[in-house]
Amino acid sequence: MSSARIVLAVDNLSVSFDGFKAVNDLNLYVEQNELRVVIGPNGAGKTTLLDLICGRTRATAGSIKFKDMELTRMPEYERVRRGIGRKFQTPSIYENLTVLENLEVSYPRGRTVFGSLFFRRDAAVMERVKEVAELIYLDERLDDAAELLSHGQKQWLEIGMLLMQDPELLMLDEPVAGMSVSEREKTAELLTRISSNRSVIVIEHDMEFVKRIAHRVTVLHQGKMLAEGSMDHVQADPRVIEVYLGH
Amino acid sequence: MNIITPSTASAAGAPAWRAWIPLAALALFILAVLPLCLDLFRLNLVGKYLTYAFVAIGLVLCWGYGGILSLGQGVFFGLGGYAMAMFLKLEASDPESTKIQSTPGIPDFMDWNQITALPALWEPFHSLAFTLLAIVLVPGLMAFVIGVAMFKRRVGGVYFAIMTQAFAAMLSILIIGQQGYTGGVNGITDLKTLNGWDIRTDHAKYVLYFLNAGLLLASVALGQVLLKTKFGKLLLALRDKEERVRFSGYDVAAFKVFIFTLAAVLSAVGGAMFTLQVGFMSPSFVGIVPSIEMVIFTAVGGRLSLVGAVYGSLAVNFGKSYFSESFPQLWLFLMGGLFIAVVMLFPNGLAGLADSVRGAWQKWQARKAGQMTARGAPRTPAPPEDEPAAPTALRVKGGAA
Amino acid sequence: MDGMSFSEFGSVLIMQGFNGLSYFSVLLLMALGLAIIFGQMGVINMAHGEFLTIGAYTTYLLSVLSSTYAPWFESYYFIAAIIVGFGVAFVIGYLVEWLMIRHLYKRPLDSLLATWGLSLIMQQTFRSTFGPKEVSATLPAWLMGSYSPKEGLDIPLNGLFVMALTLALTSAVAAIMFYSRWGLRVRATTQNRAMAGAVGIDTAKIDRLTFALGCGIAGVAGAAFTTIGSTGPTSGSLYIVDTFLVVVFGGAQSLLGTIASAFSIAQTNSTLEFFMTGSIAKVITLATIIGILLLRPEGLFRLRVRK
Amino acid sequence: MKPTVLNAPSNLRAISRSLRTLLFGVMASVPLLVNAGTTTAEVNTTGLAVTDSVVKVGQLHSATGTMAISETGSIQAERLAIDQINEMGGILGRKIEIIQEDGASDWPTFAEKARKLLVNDKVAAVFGCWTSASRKAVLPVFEKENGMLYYPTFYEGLEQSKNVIYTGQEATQQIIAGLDWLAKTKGAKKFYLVGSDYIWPRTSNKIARKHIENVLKGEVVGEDYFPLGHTQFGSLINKIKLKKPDAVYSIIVGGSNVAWWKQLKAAGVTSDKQTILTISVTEDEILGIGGENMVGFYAAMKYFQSLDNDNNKKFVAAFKAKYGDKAVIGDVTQAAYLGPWLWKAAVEKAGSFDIDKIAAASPGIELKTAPEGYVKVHENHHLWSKLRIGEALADGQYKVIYESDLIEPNPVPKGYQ
Repeated sequence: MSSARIVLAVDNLSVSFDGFKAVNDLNLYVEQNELRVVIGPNGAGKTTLLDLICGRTRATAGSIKFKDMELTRMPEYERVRRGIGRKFQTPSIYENLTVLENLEVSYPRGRTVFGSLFFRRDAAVMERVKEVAELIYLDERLDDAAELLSHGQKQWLEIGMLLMQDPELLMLDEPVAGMSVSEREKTAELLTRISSNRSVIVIEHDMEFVKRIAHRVTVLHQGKMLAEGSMDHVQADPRVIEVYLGH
Repeated sequence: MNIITPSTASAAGAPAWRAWIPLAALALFILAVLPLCLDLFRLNLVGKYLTYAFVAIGLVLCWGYGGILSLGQGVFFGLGGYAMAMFLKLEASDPESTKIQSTPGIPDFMDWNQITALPALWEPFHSLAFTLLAIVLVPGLMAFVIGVAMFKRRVGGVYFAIMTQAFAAMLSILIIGQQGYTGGVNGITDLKTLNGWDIRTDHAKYVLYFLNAGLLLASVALGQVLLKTKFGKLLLALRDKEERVRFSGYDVAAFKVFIFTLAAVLSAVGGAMFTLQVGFMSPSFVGIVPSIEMVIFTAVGGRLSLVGAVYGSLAVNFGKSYFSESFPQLWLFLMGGLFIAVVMLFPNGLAGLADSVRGAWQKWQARKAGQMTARGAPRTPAPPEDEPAAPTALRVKGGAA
Repeated sequence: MDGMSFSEFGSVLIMQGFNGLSYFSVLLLMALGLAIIFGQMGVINMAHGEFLTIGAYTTYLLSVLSSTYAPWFESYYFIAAIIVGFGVAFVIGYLVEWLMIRHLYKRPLDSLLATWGLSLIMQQTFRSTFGPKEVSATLPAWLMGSYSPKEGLDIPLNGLFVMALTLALTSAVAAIMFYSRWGLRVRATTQNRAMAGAVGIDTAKIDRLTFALGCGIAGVAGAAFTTIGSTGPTSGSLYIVDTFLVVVFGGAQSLLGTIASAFSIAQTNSTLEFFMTGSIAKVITLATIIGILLLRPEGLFRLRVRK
Repeated sequence: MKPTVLNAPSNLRAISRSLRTLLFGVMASVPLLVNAGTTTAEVNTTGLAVTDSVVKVGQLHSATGTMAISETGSIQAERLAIDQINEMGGILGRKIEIIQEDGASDWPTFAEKARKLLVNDKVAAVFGCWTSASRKAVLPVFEKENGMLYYPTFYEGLEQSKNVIYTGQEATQQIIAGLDWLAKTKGAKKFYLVGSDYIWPRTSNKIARKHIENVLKGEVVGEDYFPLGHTQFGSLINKIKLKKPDAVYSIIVGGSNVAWWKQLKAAGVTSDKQTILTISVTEDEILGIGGENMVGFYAAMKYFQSLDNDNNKKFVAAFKAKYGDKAVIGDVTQAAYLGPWLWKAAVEKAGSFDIDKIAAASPGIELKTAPEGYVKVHENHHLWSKLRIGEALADGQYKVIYESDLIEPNPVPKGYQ
């Protein structure tokens, strides 16, 4: 473990909303090429943790370091440009653009106002689009409007949009929610494939799915880390059982 | 609920030149049909209405596509118009024609307000080059500052709308209050010549009409090109999914500032053309009421259609002019009713109606041919929803974590 | 100050202090209804000024009625006018919400435009009904004089009245919002509409009543303003700009913000007016507000909520 | 686009028929110059909208918007005068047809409608405008298209145009005699000047200040301006209490007016404690302010509804017969009423509808039938008129307590700039 490079280091992180501590003095370290799953009951602070890392929420205290860069004061788009990608819980795609355009818009070139004005769809862009589309099982649907996709396909499309940016850290909030069994299968495959050369943090409730993909699992409870380790390890932890099965 | 689909996106796959047909038709209409059918008086009115269309196409870009509703576009229209009026007024106030004043050579309203020397603010407006720059730069800079202040702090939606409205109110109070420098509530009147060229002659009116129409068509074309670029797609994307765009590595605020500034500059060009064609500028354009009316021109024409916005400006103004002549007691009811109807029943305006008709036609054709593809099906225009993610502090409804 | 005794100067100081407070009450009363609707529902009611005017015309009508049919009632009709003004504006607000606003909750920007259309229609309705000229309700004598504890010190009774009314109304609104069951539901709906609906709160009804309440309060304000201002088809437009400024400057969602904003604008303006001419005072006040808003566009107060 | 041509609808005509006996007095005093014999080619060489039987005129006021409050009276008065003229047989044997346009309280709309009336409708005269801003907006149009405007409002002066007849007072006519009266009867030495912040109050107060300082040898202890639509006058009232002027000279207008007078009363400033002279409150405005809030304060106008002369009695009776018993008539309404009559006299004197001829014929025209008594058109296209001081009564009328001699209009006064 110590031999691998730490990509993300969260130290003593806290955030409070009008007195309510959604994340409380949390520490978390994610290694290179690791697929980490964060689980925990509702209100444990899982989504807030991702929000804090990607900048959607500002931390009250503590530090978030990505590749040894301090993130807490950085604007969101800067964090993305440094290599952090974030997928939201409900699929967040541009419904009225085509699949191709959705992916194209996410291509990490022409990100400034004027860059975008003079952006041209050249061979490099198309190559990357095709590559990603194939990965997310949508290579046949490039010219369709995104609103015509099924729910699961929309989830994939959003992941694809993130992959266009080739992030070093990918954060996915419940990627298989609302998916059919076969779609879950394909998603698990997809996640395994994409975590081969980047770190991934996944929030998920489906324990079977977690078991299948996770390298390591972190359990959050009331904004604090409750347990961390392999799936088998945390499942055996009495505190985790207590939290999940409750009183 | 569905999100409104602009015709540019739905026309994907169609030959590129098809997108330019409506603009060509518009050009034909305002460059040939109207000048041939209308007498000079009505044509001059059209010219005046077309200056509002600059504001309307700016609003299509920043409201329809960008989701930023500004209720203060009159500010920029007014600033452009005032800059032009200042130049013309100085030209009209040469010492010879103002010799009955206590201080000849300054605008008449300054003399009435006991000002005895031209204020420094006015000095540079002796130069036409400076004036032309000021028409574009002053409103642009102001929009830029407001935009940076607001968008960097994620102020948007309704709050932004009433903020811009507050700015409009403030500026109009400032202009009315500082009458020694601005002409006050009367505005800057009695403008005569532009570099010695009398703008009041019939000939000048024709020239200005075509200049105005040309500039407007160029602006629409510019807007269409802009919407075709990645920028255009991003604009639409950030209207509907601002968070997604931000977390795709874009500085959303910068895009909003740009489009808001562009809309402001377009409005200012309209304002300057207004001054030239109408011969005066008044603070009644800067306040809240005209600013909202201009939004309605856009809504009536179709908030997602640049060409539609031009028709909208023409239709509403002709309606207003006609009804106020024929039913002076009724026209406010009609205007108010039009507002409500457009917003509630036809959120896509005239352009949306045209699309529906075209859709129905295609459907009928398809049925006749005995086949109907999914892609050919007309889209029922659904009202666009405002950006789902309002700024943190201002968010009022819904939304899960 | 030639010929001015120290005590006279003191009296002017007291009156000036009162004047600031009185202006504050006027601004707060004006903005309260709008702030409630905006704060709780995110809807800007552009016809707010016309709801004020409804209150004013109600007062006028009652004044005419009581002087024609019930002269004995003339000194008290004003109290009735405030209540009826509330009722009329409330009912119209209720109808407007039902016919218009509820269809536009997903499009708050459009509701802003639609209510502007409504304001045009209302203005023309006033004009067709009451004529284009201003009208004047005969105000009871007990409202229109001044309280004069000593020579040279006059406290305007209408100012006292508006202050008392503002205090009562603001406290009532605060009490309803923070201590009643209904207020709890309103706040729940504001914070999480879906969840509020899920636990059995009729959110549609909450919205309708909130909107109607905001309009009703505007009606009360309009009735009260007949003591200090004009009643005509476009009278609402005299107040609307100030109202927006107060709400914007106060920040969106908090009653406290509205109060603080009304207070600071009133005090600044009233003090400046004492030392310089009114239009310059207004310009300086506005410029200050612009400056502060550019640095702090979210207004004076903001809530920190979880997204 | 079809304009509404208001051709004295039949019911109105019936009413005016029944009034004929009443009106006869007015008519009888005006020389009847029905001259149906003149051919149109003779009386109209410039292509105006004149036929053998009809002459079209424009009426351009705000029927909607904030100014409708003030302009309604003018619309009514001009209508009344035109109806009366038509009853008498019209002008040069031609009936007058009105084309009414709504300026909608919006200055650019005024300019647009003025151009429409002159260019499209080719009206022979326009009766209209109220605010200076609307007049300033239409003035270049009238000068360019060579039209004739009859402008009814008392205003700041500083203007003189061949294409306008100003039937209201310019500033000096309304101010100087009033100040003299204050100094003489009230012994006023210390004055406080207040006004709404635009050109008319500022120019008027400028003239007032010069007159107070240079002629009356008095002192201006304060001068304050408020934005149009301002509704809070507490601070001003306190300043007045502090400065204790002998007289307050008030030119607050529009919606602010009501707030100003109500707040004065509420602050205990009553007429027994403070003399106030206003030049901006006519009987029309008192409707909105409430007579009980103005009792005992003074206004300086050329006309009050209570004016006691035969012309006025007939005018008031005709006005009330047409517009109801509750109708009130203010200074501007009366001035608007003069417009059609002055135009008629000028056309008849010139024997033509041509604008240039009317403009040339206008100076020297007298109207002995004017409700205000007697007016005469000056070379500078303004009217000679008297100034009167009225004391406000609780019923919303003024009691006339002073009347000056005829005052010469002097729109560009020397020594007051």
